[in-house]
Amino acid sequence: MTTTVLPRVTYLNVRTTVASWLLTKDHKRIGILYLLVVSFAFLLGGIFAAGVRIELTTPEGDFVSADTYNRLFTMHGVAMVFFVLIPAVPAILGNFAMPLMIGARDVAFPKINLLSWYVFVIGFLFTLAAMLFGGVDTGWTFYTPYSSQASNSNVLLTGIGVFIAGFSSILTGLNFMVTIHRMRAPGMTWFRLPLFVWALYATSLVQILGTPVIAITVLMLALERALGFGIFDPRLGGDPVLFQHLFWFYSHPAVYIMILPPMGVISEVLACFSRKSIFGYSFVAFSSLAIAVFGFLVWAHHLFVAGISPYSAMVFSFLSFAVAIPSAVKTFNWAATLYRGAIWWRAPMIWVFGFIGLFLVGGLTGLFLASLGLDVHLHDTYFVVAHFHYIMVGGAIMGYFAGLHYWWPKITGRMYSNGLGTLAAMLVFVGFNLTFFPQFILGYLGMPRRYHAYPEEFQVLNVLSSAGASLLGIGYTLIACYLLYSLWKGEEAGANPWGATGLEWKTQSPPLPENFAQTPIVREGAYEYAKRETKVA
Amino acid sequence: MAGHISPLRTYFAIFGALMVLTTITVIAAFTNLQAWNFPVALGIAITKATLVVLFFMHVKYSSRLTKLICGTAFFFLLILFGLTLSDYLSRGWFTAPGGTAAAGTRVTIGPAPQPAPAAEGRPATAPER
Amino acid sequence: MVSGIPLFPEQASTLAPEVDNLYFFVTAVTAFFALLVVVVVLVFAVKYRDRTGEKVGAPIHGSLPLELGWSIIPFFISMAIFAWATLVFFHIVRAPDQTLEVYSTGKRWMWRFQHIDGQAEINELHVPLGRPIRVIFTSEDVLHSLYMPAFRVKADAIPGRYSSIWFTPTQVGEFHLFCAEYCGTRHSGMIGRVVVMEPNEYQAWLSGGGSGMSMAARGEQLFQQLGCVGCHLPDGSGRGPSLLGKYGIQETLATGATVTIDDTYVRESILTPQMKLVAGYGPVMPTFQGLVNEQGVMSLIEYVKSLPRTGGPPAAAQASAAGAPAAAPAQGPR
Amino acid sequence: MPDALAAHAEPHGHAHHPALQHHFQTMAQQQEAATLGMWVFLVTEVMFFGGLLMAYLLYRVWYPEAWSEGSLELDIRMGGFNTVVLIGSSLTMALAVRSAQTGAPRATVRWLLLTIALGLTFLVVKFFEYKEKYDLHHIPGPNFVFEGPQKDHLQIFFSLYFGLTGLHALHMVIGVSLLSVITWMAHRRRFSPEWYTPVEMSGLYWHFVDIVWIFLFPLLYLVDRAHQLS
Ligand code: HEA
Ligand code: HEA
Ligand code: HEC
Ligand code: CUA
Ligand SMILES: [Cu+2]
Repeated sequence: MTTTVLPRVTYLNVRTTVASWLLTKDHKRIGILYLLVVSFAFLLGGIFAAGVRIELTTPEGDFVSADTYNRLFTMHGVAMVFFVLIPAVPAILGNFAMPLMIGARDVAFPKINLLSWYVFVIGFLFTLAAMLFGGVDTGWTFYTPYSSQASNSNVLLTGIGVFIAGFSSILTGLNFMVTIHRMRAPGMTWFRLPLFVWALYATSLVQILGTPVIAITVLMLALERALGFGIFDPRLGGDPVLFQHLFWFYSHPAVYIMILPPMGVISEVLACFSRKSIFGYSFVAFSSLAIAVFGFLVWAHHLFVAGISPYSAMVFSFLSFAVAIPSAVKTFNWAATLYRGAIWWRAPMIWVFGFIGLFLVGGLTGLFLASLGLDVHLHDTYFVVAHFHYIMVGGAIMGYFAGLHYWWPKITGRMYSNGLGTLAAMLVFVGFNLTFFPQFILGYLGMPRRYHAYPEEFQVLNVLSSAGASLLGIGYTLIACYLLYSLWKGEEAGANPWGATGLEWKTQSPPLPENFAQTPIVREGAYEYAKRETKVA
Repeated sequence: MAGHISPLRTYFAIFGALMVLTTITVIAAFTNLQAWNFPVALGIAITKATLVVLFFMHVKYSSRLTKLICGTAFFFLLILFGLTLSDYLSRGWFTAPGGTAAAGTRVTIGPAPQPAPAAEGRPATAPER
Repeated sequence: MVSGIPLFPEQASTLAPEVDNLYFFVTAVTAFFALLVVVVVLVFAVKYRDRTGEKVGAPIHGSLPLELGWSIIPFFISMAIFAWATLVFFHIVRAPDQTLEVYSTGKRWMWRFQHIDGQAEINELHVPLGRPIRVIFTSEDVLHSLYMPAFRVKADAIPGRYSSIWFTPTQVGEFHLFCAEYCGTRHSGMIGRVVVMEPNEYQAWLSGGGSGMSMAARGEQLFQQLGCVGCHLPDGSGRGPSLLGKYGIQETLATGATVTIDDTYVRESILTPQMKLVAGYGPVMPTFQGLVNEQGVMSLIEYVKSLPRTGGPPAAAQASAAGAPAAAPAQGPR
Repeated sequence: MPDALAAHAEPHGHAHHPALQHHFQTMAQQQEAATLGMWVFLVTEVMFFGGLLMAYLLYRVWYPEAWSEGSLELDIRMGGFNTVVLIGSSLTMALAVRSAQTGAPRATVRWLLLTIALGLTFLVVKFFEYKEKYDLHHIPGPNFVFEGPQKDHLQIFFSLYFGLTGLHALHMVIGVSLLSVITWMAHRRRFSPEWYTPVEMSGLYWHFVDIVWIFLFPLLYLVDRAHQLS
């Protein structure tokens, strides 16, 4: 079952020319292509974040000018949201692992898969160009009329970039949905699917239904800015708040594009390292779908003080609470999964523990924001900033790293240092809390977000936050170091180093170009650890 | 490959029906139906679209999944329209005692035209495009 | 904690304790759940730790009662939060009847406040202690948001329409006033202070500065200068309807719809009069766009508000209720 | 999954259709995947138009006068003619698919060519409509000209008119190009009753574009004509 020598032919070494990579239709290689671009975007976003945090160590705006600061956080948000978190888990880990997990030879449309990478890169290049030629300063939310009339930064170029990258996301979603429907191996019924696949399915639903709306919205914004259309122009009687409705119709569900796949990763890793079936499999599976669908009903909770009708606000608040329930179900099921498990503390699992703690805080503070009476005070303060970083960095990025650490041996055929992996997870956890917990306090004190300079009494907390950010930076750099090192000096991993179930562990590491020598036939559910002696290679 | 093959008759019949409906919708547009003009026009358009979907696009003979997907598109479109309008149409309801709207509410709803004025005589707000 | 690190904002309005109580409640509930999950996870992780990686876990697949329990209980708890939060919210958005009104416009990057007695100030707002204040505001360019953390109130300023916030200060002192909606370069400089004063000091302050002309008076002046008075005769015999006592009532439009005559409507009537015609009148009223600025519009609104229901001279604005020196009594249209 | 035994699955066993891609097991699987993919794509298209339609809906509710005035500015004869043309092209497209299904390549090519011709007719008419608007300075933007109190709102109307019809026309252009390729393939006898997926897929796309127009016509050209007449 396991090979201890690196296999001869793998998807990595069948062909090694640059062209063979750039023209590949292999989902595994495309996953790696995404990994490269996304890591670069993450580095870039991190550098912008560093700029933000340095500026905020002092109350005066003395490190960079106000205009530069505004560009920094905008580009940070744009890079992190559209070019890191939305593609991170689905396009990197999903692309790599999902076809393996369902026993398919590839995704349904390999050419479209490659195309979506190119589309993504082109979108990214536009955005990069916008950044190089002076940046954007609208905030990642592009609110009109500022973005359409007042801003004199590269809104158009960035908008085009986001528009194009959106199509990449749509194509990936489409591809995954069809793949999951049509490419499952014989015997792989819906309720034998690994939960990561369920999560990706739910994600692709959101990508398909939501992303086109942001595309058209950005297009309208572009027409307004470039040609003087008047759809959101208050001087013509247009409603700037309509832009916000359309923007959040996508962007709220988009936060679930960011969190659902990491949630799926968590289910995989948790099951593997507790040596147990996930508690309440079908509830966890359906809660993904529920989140995807209900996620479309709550968008105006970003608009509570933006001038919408209070009655409508009430409806959206109610629905926001409702959408928290499926997340609650997931959380409790994860906790219950640990009960009477055989918990093996390996690096991926440590990331999972971190995820649970931080996602919890992030999700629960979402309830503060969903509460109408509190959101009036908290809206557009650092409380919101802390909320979404807890979910997006503490939750989603941690989940992404859990997955990367989990599948790394499969992707590369090499092991990294477990000790360093654990250390990095703990560094990031501590650094993270130090960075973002003070921001909850700042937020309740009333410090508005997107502020280049702030009243003096907020300084101490901001300094703490900046200190934490440096720790965070060290943690991430550490990951990059030992993972890169493992490529070169890492031990050979073998087909199944974690003793995991799941088809992806059935094939060699790194897998064959065509995934499986023979199409697998599936006879049981995804996490049947109990039925067998786990053997760790 | 076994796709459903409809008789030619069906296609021409559907085409005929579409033409008739087009004529009806034009006639209806020139008839004063009070508040009903818009719903009627929309109703006819939906009927026409349904015919195209069912027969030209063969959904009538397609799998449940295909039907489900068509339904999904329609459903989420309604969510977009419905929930957004839930804001716009209820903005007028909220009126504080004393007759003034609070918290940024627009005042009226319904058939009344809703101009949003724009002050021109304001100092220095030329957009810097 | 180290002294000097603020952890909690001042409570300086009647709304603040309401919001804070809610905040404590939500904090308690969520802390409970957070601790519950964290403790459970940690206990299991330690208790069932397996250092070899070779054992397998117990064959447990789930439990329907548990699933139902942990969906339904959180649901009801979150509904409790929802209900409470919504109550508080409606207190925040629904102003009481008798408020002292202050008009404001936001523009990049300052706030201009206009008291009905005529004083205008920039990035500063003086208000008396213990009276409900309502700030009615709009924006002249992009979105802004008027935010006073100590009072726990905030609303976006949107070009083309009026928003409002209200609060009753309960503490004398100076408080932050922020722009909370990103509006460009000096967004973080669009800040100021709210000065809450004892009522008598406030009176002194009011009489101290300013043009000495109340907004209603200024509005009346404009009403004359712009020639409104030529059409809007008090007895309704002019080309336009009489505006006496019109504010706050329902008006029937030519389209058959009704509107409440409020700030936004009066504003629209002045700037885009042809858009909503009053039943029985032709589209003769010219637009005053470009002839009157935001402050002027607000003054005109204040003037229309001050017009009494019956003939006679208008009650000298609500300002007198504040004990303010009666504004120069504004005359009704001749 | 311990018992993930290797399937027999002789993927490259007996002779299979040349169009079968290597990662699919059977033609049926490949065909189902393509159909599903196309439908899902159409869902994204629906949502894409949905954003603009939402804006349309809001301003129609807010500014009914401007909407009826704007609608009167549009040429109902051209719009009506185009409606007939486009529905006709949907018919010819459906017949093209049918010919492909029944293995009649010559008929397929003929129907496809007719469809393309009708599509082009639509675009030409659309061009003249746009030109007229251009001459009247009804293109939204700084040079927008319109007499009357509703000017500003009419600009919004025309923004949405151009947004919606422009996007639709773009889809037509893409559709015509797509059909040209398909026609060429049909001409080369690439399709058979066993495999005509591309014809069917472009058919779905074409019908979708037709449906969009079925909505745009009454929404843009037929607003409230009756009330304005009286
Ligand atoms: C991955 C991203 C992500 C995720 C998953 C979420 C999840 C949630 N978010 Fe968040 N949110 C953002 C990213 C995210 N958010 C971003 C980026 C912004 C700001 C955008 C900007 O303005 O720039 C934002 C802003 C934001 C706002 C607007 C704030 C404002 O601007 O005024 C609101 C308001 O309701 C909100 C609510 C919620 C809620 C209720 C959830 C829920 O889904 C959370 C559900 C999870 C839990 C509740 C935890 C687990 C449950 C339990 C342990 C059981 C106990 C539960 C109960 C008692 C109910 N979020
Ligand atoms: C995925 C989303 C994401 C992520 C990961 C982050 C990460 C971080 N964010 Fe960000 N943030 C946003 C999304 C995100 N943020 C969004 C959407 C906004 C709102 C923008 C707006 O208002 O418009 C925002 C705004 C925002 C603000 C508020 C600015 C303001 O309102 O004025 C602040 C302030 O502290 C901040 C800080 C940080 C910090 C310190 C990190 C740190 O976690 C970053 C740490 C990372 C590094 C330092 C990079 C170093 C990494 C390496 C060296 C490894 C290289 C790796 C490889 C090559 C494999 N962010
Ligand atoms: C040429 C005549 C004329 C002038 C000058 C004029 N108005 Fe009017 N006004 C009208 C007419 C006619 C109407 C009713 C039709 C309509 O709503 O436009 C009206 C309506 C109004 C209304 C709505 C009243 C209601 O009952 O709903 C307000 C408020 C108003 N005008 C304020 C003003 C102000 C303020 C000015 C000066 C800045 C002004 N008008 C100047 C003719 C005029
Ligand atoms: Cu004004 Cu921010
Ligand atoms: Cu949200």
